[in-house]
Amino acid sequence: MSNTLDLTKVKPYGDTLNDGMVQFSFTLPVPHGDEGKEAARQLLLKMGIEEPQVVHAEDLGVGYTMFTLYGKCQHTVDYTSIHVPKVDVDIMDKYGVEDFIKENIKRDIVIVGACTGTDAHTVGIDAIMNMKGFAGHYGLERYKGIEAINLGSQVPNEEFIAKAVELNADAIVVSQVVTQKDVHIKNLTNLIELLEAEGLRDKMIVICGGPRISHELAKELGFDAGFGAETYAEHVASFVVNEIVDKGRA
Amino acid sequence: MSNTLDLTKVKPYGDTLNDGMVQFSFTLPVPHGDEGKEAARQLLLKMGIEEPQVVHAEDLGVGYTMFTLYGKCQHTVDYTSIHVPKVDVDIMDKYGVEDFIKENIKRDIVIVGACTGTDAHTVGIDAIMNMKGFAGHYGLERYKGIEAINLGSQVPNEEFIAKAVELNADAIVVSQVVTQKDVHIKNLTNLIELLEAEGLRDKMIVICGGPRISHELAKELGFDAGFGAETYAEHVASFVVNEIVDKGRA
Amino acid sequence: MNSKLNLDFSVVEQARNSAKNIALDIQQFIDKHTTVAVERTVARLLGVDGVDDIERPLPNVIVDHIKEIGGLAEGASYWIGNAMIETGKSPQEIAEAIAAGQMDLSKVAKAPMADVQAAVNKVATATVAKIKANREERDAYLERLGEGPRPYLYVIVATGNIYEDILQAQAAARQGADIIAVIRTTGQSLLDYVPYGPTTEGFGGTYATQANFKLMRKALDEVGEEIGKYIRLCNYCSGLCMPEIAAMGAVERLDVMLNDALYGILFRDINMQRTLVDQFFSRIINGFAGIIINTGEDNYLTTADAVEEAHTVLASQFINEQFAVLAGLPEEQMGLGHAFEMNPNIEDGFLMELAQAQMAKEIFPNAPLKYMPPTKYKTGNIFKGHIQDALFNMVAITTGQSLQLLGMLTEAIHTPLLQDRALSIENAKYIFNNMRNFGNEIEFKQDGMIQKRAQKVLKEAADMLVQIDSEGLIATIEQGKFAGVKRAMDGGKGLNGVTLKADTYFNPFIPLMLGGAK
Amino acid sequence: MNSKLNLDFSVVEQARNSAKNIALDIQQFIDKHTTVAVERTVARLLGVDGVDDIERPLPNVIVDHIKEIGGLAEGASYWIGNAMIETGKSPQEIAEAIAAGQMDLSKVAKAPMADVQAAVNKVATATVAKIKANREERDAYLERLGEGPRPYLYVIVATGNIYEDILQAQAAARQGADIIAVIRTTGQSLLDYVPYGPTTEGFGGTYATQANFKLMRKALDEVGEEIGKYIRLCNYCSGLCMPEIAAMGAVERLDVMLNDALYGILFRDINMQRTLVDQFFSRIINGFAGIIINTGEDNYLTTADAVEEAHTVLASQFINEQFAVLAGLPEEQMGLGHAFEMNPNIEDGFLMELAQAQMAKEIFPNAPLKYMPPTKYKTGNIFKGHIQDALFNMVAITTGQSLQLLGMLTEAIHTPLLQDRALSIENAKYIFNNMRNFGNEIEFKQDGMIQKRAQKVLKEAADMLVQIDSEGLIATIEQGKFAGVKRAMDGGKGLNGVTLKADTYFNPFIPLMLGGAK
Ligand code: B12
Ligand code: B12
Ligand SMILES: Cc1ncc(COP(=O)(O)O)c(C=O)c1O
Ligand SMILES: Cc1ncc(COP(=O)(O)O)c(C=O)c1O
Repeated sequence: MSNTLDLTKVKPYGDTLNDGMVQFSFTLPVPHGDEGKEAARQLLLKMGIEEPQVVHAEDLGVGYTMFTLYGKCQHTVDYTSIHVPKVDVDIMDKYGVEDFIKENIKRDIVIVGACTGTDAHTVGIDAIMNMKGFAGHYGLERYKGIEAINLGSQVPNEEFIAKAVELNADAIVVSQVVTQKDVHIKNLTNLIELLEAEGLRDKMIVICGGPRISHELAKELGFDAGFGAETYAEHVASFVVNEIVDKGRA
Repeated sequence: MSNTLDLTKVKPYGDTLNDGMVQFSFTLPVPHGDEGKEAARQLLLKMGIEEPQVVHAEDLGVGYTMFTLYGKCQHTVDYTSIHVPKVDVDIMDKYGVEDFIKENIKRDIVIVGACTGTDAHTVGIDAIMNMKGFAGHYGLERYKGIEAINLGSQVPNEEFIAKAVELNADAIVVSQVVTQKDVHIKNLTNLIELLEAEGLRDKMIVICGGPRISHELAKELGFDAGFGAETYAEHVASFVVNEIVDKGRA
Repeated sequence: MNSKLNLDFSVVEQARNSAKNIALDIQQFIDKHTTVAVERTVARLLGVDGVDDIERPLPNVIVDHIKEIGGLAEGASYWIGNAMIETGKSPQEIAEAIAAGQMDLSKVAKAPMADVQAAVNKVATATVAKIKANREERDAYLERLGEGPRPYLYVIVATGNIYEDILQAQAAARQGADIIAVIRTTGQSLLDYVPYGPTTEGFGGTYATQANFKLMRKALDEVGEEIGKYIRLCNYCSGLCMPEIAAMGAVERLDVMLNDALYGILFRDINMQRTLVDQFFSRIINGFAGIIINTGEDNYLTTADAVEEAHTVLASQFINEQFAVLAGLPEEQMGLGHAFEMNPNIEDGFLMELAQAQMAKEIFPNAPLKYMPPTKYKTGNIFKGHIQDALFNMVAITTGQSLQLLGMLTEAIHTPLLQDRALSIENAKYIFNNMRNFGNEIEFKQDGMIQKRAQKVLKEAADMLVQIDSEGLIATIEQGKFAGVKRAMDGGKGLNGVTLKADTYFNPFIPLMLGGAK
Repeated sequence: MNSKLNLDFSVVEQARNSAKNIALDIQQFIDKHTTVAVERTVARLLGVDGVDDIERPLPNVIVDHIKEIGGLAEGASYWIGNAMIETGKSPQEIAEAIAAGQMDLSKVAKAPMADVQAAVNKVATATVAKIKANREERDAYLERLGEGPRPYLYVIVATGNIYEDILQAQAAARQGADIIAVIRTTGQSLLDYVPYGPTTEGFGGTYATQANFKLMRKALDEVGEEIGKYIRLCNYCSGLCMPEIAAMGAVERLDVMLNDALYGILFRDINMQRTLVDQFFSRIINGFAGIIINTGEDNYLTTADAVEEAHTVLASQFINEQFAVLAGLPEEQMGLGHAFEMNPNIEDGFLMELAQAQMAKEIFPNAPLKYMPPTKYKTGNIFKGHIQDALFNMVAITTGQSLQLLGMLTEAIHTPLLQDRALSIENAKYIFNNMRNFGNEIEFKQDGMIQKRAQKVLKEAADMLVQIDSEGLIATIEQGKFAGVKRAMDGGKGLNGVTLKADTYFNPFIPLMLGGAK
């Protein structure tokens, strides 16, 4: 029989348990040639990879070389001890959320959303906020008991906050898609700082989302929750209504 | 201006010097989910990769998950100190080799080749040995002054050696293409052991080749030289004729 | 014309006519207005450049000043020309004097209009000659070095740092690229000025500045000499500085410019009045400079569905064509945009896409169509992404596209790494060569899925154009019929930069450049 | 038939006739001979299985013994049948007794021939019934669970360890594979016996043993139930144990078997007399068991050039077809092999490949063609490799291939990792779905490159067959006309296992199985 799997010592699997097989691809700023290949191999050795094998090397035309390698990873991970922070709430569907509001909040709640900073990728926030929703999941606009206002794209943080105050928002939800040079981190941090400076941070639920956002990252940055790929309106709604009740803001 | 490149501290290049960017792809024997992604990230952290990012995770249907990640390698390699052992001979073309033999060896030399063990991949050895050659480079059979005998595929080491002795070979050249479970290492090691046992090792030049063979590996295994991808007949011929002279066997 | 799709060309004709009416209707509005961006462009073309000590570009300084004194309706040409006569200073010196607070144009004595025009015309003629020389220089390069076969391999660089961009651009050229586009940083399209000098800090792109244009042009000329092929340079003249960047590009010999008011309206929420007026002047410049424009219809399918909304792309192309015609831009420079944004999970989706791409080619046979890669349905699965791009390349070579904006396997992840671009170029070279004559060697089944798809999209586009013609373009946009995005006549950014022209308004560059070099 | 390639079917007819003559010529030789492998197969089918205490398979023990006593010409059936009558033992008991040195068949008294035949036939009939039941079980599965659409997604597992293979096979089935082939370890084809029991140590493949067949069959039946689709199992009956493995496969309900004497001759240097005789019996078994055979013409292009030598593939397919016909194997089970081995750097290479694949389909319309992926021009560039496979998948769906042996992006590197196979299945599913009806929707230009290429290859193949017909197949192989490999009539491995049949020779399975289940 095959070796048995030890989840406390998980290794990559190529075609045999614990063979450690990993594929790598990268470019080094060195010329194409045997020395370049050796440099690529050495880099893998430093990563703790045994039997590194350069399977492809290609001159990129500016004295740099692209490599593909395979090698056997010697590190292991203890899968049993992994704990990933997750948005800790039971996800209700649209009707569930609507009933919850009727029963536990007993008033319309206000959620203001935008794609802030220089980011103009509205498809994500629209997916959450707009009537139409996304992939068959209606957006917040269509929820009874929720007033959802989507400010669209490239909204400066100051304007965003002003609007939230004006509308008396229970929750503000921000989308960030562009992440190059960590521009999203800067922008999200700035939002929290502004809220804190104006003494608003604890008055509303603050949420962010986007394809490179995780709940963990969001918490680190001072948000109440973060949502990544494959989020739908019901996830956000379930979280918001529960928070409103938990924080006694019903 | 761009940072300047320090060849003693080379790092992978994504789109900015020293950003360290590397692409990884591997499978872990753990289920698809957030914990699996975290396991993949942790593995990269152990490799010394900063900001590991899971960009794709896919359930493989047996409780295993395939991942693609990007991350920033923190290791550097000193390119200036790399020295790769290479076959140290000036490569002559066919005519050069033929003249060399006429002038310095003054007799026909005999080279016996085969694809040994269970390996049946003859295209490589044929490329080196046969008339036709490969990619426009004639094979050894066509060289004046070289008698080239290609024994073909799946030749047992014992038979191979016996034939070499019978033909009074100056050099024997072996091809190994199948490398799964290091079967080539076992087979090549066995060849050297047999030669040594019979006291033949120092009587002939022993060479191996194949897509996963390097000169370095060949030397480690006790061969005189090893040739990898993109080898042609003239490489082998240049090496053999020089060795014959250097070792005083002309 | 022999249609492989069996298209009814009378429907094409009718659609073109509707589009012409639509464009003429807007042109009436355009002709009556000018904008701060148009006037800054005039200032630039008259030689105003540089920044003041708080980094404000002098073209802004001078036009803001004109606006303050309530003189925008007369146009920058008038005010600058007048001051030239009265002070003997050059336009640049005038701008510097204003920046230093040493000149107030409203205080300058008024010279006779004819003298003002003559003075301005003299400077303008010199600038126009320079642009014409650039155009001739390009022709000479093309003559001497030649160019790659079509579809051109068109790749972007987007590091944010012009020097890294240069490295990447030169690498791409050596790998086989024909066109290098330097993507702009996020947000630049909403800046109401053009930043100055070489820049090294952008997000998702590099600032479009004249210095950056010059640096990249030089780098591409060098690598082009080396590899024996003219390498085209592309940038973006859309957004609030549309005509200014067109002017900068004309001066620095760019070859391709993204240029589309509709894109700015829909995707950057730029005010429609503002950007339609800006677009007219920018296209005159592009047309004269021999620059191929790229329109942005491909973007529609990043928000709308490629099956349901394909006809909106075609309708918009017809309109963009007519706007280009009115600005004197020849067909050979109309890089109308479309895109391979079909959901890869659709059964026979490839056939539909092939039909649409072939349709675009048959309807705009002389236009160097810009074909955009799959982006929306790219995922982090880079291996699948690479195949999506291969299918895209197949459609392009099969249907004879012109400007092939290469897809990147990492589209859903990051702006292209050096190696991503290399793989992408390799992908296109492989497919283009291995399938070179495939399009010539196949025919589509009479009344089959492919023919019917194209016929249907054409019909829907023609119908849509009839309706736009009756309702007006503005109402159509207000209803969200393009890309599912609604924009109001008075909404969006930049409206306050729009002014009715005075009777005495003049812009010497329009007569000098409209309709190309004579 | 309506040819998209405008093929001249009279040329096809003529080629088929030449091939028939060629096969009949060889069949004369075949009919006169038997081999150790054929006789071991008879022993197996009569129920002999297991190994002795030095791990020698009992079928070898008994046949080696028969050979030693000079009785091979009479056939194993005779000796076993005779001993059954005289000793009352079962074939298995007889084999065990021989292994234990307790029986010498030459010493057993001779029963009348009619009795011997009757005794053997009784056992044989039971085995044949079992095989027939397997065939019916397969049909029942197909009826109940159904199967994937063609082209079937056919993938290999090759870990060397049957248990890892099972994991990988089940994963592949869940990902969408239709056929799982367990590749054999290197070297097994040259073993003159079939190893015994479950095995975990192979190189580049896993031993083909009956236990391994059984384990994998069970695993695939399980996963098939779960996903609601019958998963076919494939292995290799070529090499020195060709008919034995066919028998094992028939008993364990394999569905597909690589099976080709020409392959063994050319690529494994197996003696041609030996393997042609073996092949005949193996095909009778495969035919009866409802097993699709796969021939090995694809391999020619791994050593010979796909442009220059395409006609040799076609010529060999014609011959293989006729060999199959003579063994009673129906067209629906003739998985003739061909391959996408065109150099990817050839301009319009795709068109040539498309022509060749379409040609194969039109010439063998009822045969479930096995189409092999690019292997020879795969490199360590896995990204490019993935696109090569995408083009291969395109050709397959466009030309209606049946058994699509999926290419692996890592072909030039290692036997497939779990993830390589997953990506490969994803590749095929994407292309097959997205281009499902492409082939139906396009036509090839009259007398264009595609049509002409196919016509040329057909013509060359027909000419080659005429010449083979006049020179004989053996001389053709001796001249190296297939795959550039020369093999002599008396060269290669296994010749000493071939014997002329005696007049009294009989093999009950030939009459019982030839021409399928009646
Ligand atoms: C469509 C698109 C555009 C369109 C945007 C149209 C529009 N109105 O949104 C256009 C063409 C205008 C565009 C322009 C640009 N783009 Co763009 N674009 C994309 C593309 C192809 C798809 C994005 C998308 O719509 N995804 C679909 C939605 C539904 O997914 P999503 O955003 O992840 O949202 C889901 C979750 O993340 C989550 N979510 C998202 N937000 C929120 C918020 C909350 C509160 C919650 C709870 C959940 C949530 O829920 C959503 C539904 O499940 C991506 C590439 C790709 N395939 O991902 C590039 C991409 C995002 N773009 C990119 C770039 C760089 C640009 C430009 C900056 C390029 C340039 N310099 O010109 C410009 C400028 C845009 C700007 N200023 O921001 C990069 C970003 C690189 C990076 N990581 O930084 C990408 C990755 C492409 C690339 N490889 O270069 N783009
Ligand atoms: C063609 C081929 C075959 C043909 C071989 C035909 C023949 N007569 O050679 C056939 C179809 C028969 C075959 C069968 C198998 N193959 Co095979 N095959 C290949 C393939 C597609 C190409 C190899 C090739 O011809 N390369 C071209 C030659 C010119 O290159 P080369 O061998 O590297 O030689 C050059 C250099 O290396 C060097 N060189 C080589 N030898 C020597 C010797 C000397 C002395 C010198 C100086 C230089 C030198 O010079 C040559 C010219 O530059 C590769 C995949 C690939 N694309 O690489 C798989 C591959 C090699 N095969 C493989 C396998 C596993 C098999 C099988 C074992 C599968 C099976 N279980 O059935 C069988 C059995 C073969 C056996 N017993 O060995 C694996 C090996 C995996 C591994 N790393 O272990 C590969 C990589 C495919 C894969 N991914 O699974 N194969
Ligand atoms: C016409 C046009 N302009 C500009 C852009 C780029 O966006 P930005 O205006 O933010 O630079 C695009 C993007 O694809 C476009 O199509
Ligand atoms: C007909 C045939 N038999 C067998 C094989 C496999 O090789 P081996 O005989 O070494 O198992 C192949 C390989 O592709 C083949 O085509």
